Amino acid sequence: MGKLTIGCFSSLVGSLSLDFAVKLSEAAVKKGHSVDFWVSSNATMLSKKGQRAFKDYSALAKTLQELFATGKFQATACEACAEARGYGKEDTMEGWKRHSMDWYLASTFSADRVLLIGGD
Amino acid sequence: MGKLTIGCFSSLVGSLSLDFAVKLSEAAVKKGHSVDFWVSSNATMLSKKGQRAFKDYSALAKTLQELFATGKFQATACEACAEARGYGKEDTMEGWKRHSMDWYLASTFSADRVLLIGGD
Amino acid sequence: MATRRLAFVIRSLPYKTEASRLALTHAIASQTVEIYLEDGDLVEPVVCFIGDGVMNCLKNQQAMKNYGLTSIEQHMKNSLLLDLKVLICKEDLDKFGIKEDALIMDAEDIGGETKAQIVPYSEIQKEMEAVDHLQFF
Amino acid sequence: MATRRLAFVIRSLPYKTEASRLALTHAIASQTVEIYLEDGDLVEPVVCFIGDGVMNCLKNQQAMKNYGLTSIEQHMKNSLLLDLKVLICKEDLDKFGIKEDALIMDAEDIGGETKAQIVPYSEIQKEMEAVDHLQFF
Amino acid sequence: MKLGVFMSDFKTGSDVLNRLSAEKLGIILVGNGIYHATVKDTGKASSILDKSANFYVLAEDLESRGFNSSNVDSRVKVVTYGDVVDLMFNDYEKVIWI
Amino acid sequence: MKLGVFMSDFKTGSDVLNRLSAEKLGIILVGNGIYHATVKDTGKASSILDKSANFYVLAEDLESRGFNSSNVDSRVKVVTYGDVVDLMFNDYEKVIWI
Repeated sequence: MGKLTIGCFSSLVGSLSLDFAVKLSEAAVKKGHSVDFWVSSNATMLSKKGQRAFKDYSALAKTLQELFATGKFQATACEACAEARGYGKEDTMEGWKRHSMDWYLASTFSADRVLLIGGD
Repeated sequence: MGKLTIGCFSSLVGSLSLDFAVKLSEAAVKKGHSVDFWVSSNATMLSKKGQRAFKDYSALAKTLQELFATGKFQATACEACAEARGYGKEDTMEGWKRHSMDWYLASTFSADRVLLIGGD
Repeated sequence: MATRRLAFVIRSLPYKTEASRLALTHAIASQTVEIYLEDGDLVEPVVCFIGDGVMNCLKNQQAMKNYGLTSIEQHMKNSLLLDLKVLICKEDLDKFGIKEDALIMDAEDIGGETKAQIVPYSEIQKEMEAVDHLQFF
Repeated sequence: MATRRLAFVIRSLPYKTEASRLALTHAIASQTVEIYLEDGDLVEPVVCFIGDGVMNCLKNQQAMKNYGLTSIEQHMKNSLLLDLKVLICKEDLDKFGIKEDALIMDAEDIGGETKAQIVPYSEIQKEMEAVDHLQFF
Repeated sequence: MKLGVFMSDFKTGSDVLNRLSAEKLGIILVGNGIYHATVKDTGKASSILDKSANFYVLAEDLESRGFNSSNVDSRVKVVTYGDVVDLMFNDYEKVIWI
Repeated sequence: MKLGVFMSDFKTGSDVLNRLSAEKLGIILVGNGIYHATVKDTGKASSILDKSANFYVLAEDLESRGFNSSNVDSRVKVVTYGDVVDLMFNDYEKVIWI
């Protein structure tokens, strides 16, 4: 079984790229792989606590919680990117870590595959 | 002097379109026009309180405060779009209103010019 | 008593960005605009699909099944249910080889009476000239 | 003790999206990666500009003056100051008629010693084959 | 109609622009649209400049990307945000962003 | 190298794709990339399908946009998220997103 590191820089709603990244993570974990998930830039929105689920928007919080529960998935948001958007530590969804960008680079060191989803 | 209604659906950082919209508002107000400013979708990020100013990101809070102070500028964020992103009323920057989309439509009724900046 | 006409011209593909979804939800919001206006004043939208935007009008969009997301199809039907004027560019359909039976042309299944119209681009150009304000999504 | 090599291939225009900025800031973050790794282990980035991406390398970007925003130019210089390998595609420069003197080729003004290199696309292709992981921005 | 078009991208939108017709047409190059005014691809200027229209380019967006007025095609006039406001209110009745 | 490319757009990225060379190349159409598998523009299928590569299209993204496997070009295989994971780990050493 391998390790997949996903970097995602896309925005929460409006682009389905984040949905893709989360669904891909789900499929990889289901097959026994482990996944490191990094969000930067507008994708840090994914780590925001308290997103209200509307049917017009993709609501990914539940899937993320299920992924965290497997123990094979870790997710980290870029700290500066979050602060620039007014998300403090207290705004972060349970399970998420916040680090600087070197966390992502370090994660790629031991990754078997790296997928960078770059931009909207 | 006229009234300009701007609708902005772009994201905060990463696209400079929001910077464009705010600078255009500033220039219009400076010439004596009034501006209604509507943000929807990812652009609702602009109304978030507590954005930390980094030099790597456009920081528009100060300009917005100056615009509000002129009395010729009003800004409203799409309420559902904000809630979907986890921004409650208490997360809203001073001066901003939150309404549903009909506020924008109503604003266009009396506008001399409407500029919709649509998407990233 | 006045009516302002607003065009929502959709040229974007669905789902990659929120553009087409927002165009339709904002157009629909015209139905509740009177709470902000004087009695009898109205904002009347017309929705036009051109270029790649015609892909928004395809039937059988399974966004809810696959992503838990309301499809653009549903928003189209809501627009027709509320009697919005919806125009789809004929030349662009022809270019992509899309036939009328592949398109969301009505909202009969939810009780709508208004139909979408397939029109030449020149008709859409005329609408763009006739409206008070133009918006491209 | 091992080194993993990562390519950051930039094909996007600057400013419209954050893509090129993020590529450079993430590449630079390789310099502090050891806090997460075993002694002697390294992540080594190479930054390649291709296609429209070469526009990121133009001198005299006034983003700070006009938008209060660090320019991509500054990030390029920081990358060179930290001795990152930076490759710019020759064919794409030729296509756009951009000469070397219009480009950010060094960071001498801030004490850098490493220079950017203008290379044929075939060299960039070789880097893409040599690295452990590839990323396109 | 008198139509002002904000052109904000380099790679997309030309198809829309080509079909638009207006009695008076103004094209204001902003954001990454400024490359239409400054870049020659294999020696050829952007084909959108061949359209019958008045062309403008926003100075701030030009400068941010490393260009200045000496790089701008002679068919295009360099303008500021203030000028853009005047164009919108005085010269064009409708404005769109593509 | 064995390279897997996620193609996520319809209008951009072909220039990048055309230049890529790989001993083994897989192109996985996702998001709005699915139109390359389904749409003929004035009767002609997308030119990216002429590239020498293995082509895949993600079923979920196909269906969300109103298509199904009967609309897909015969050169393209319909796959699920699970299949994509296997392709990434078993068939390709490096993967990129454009």
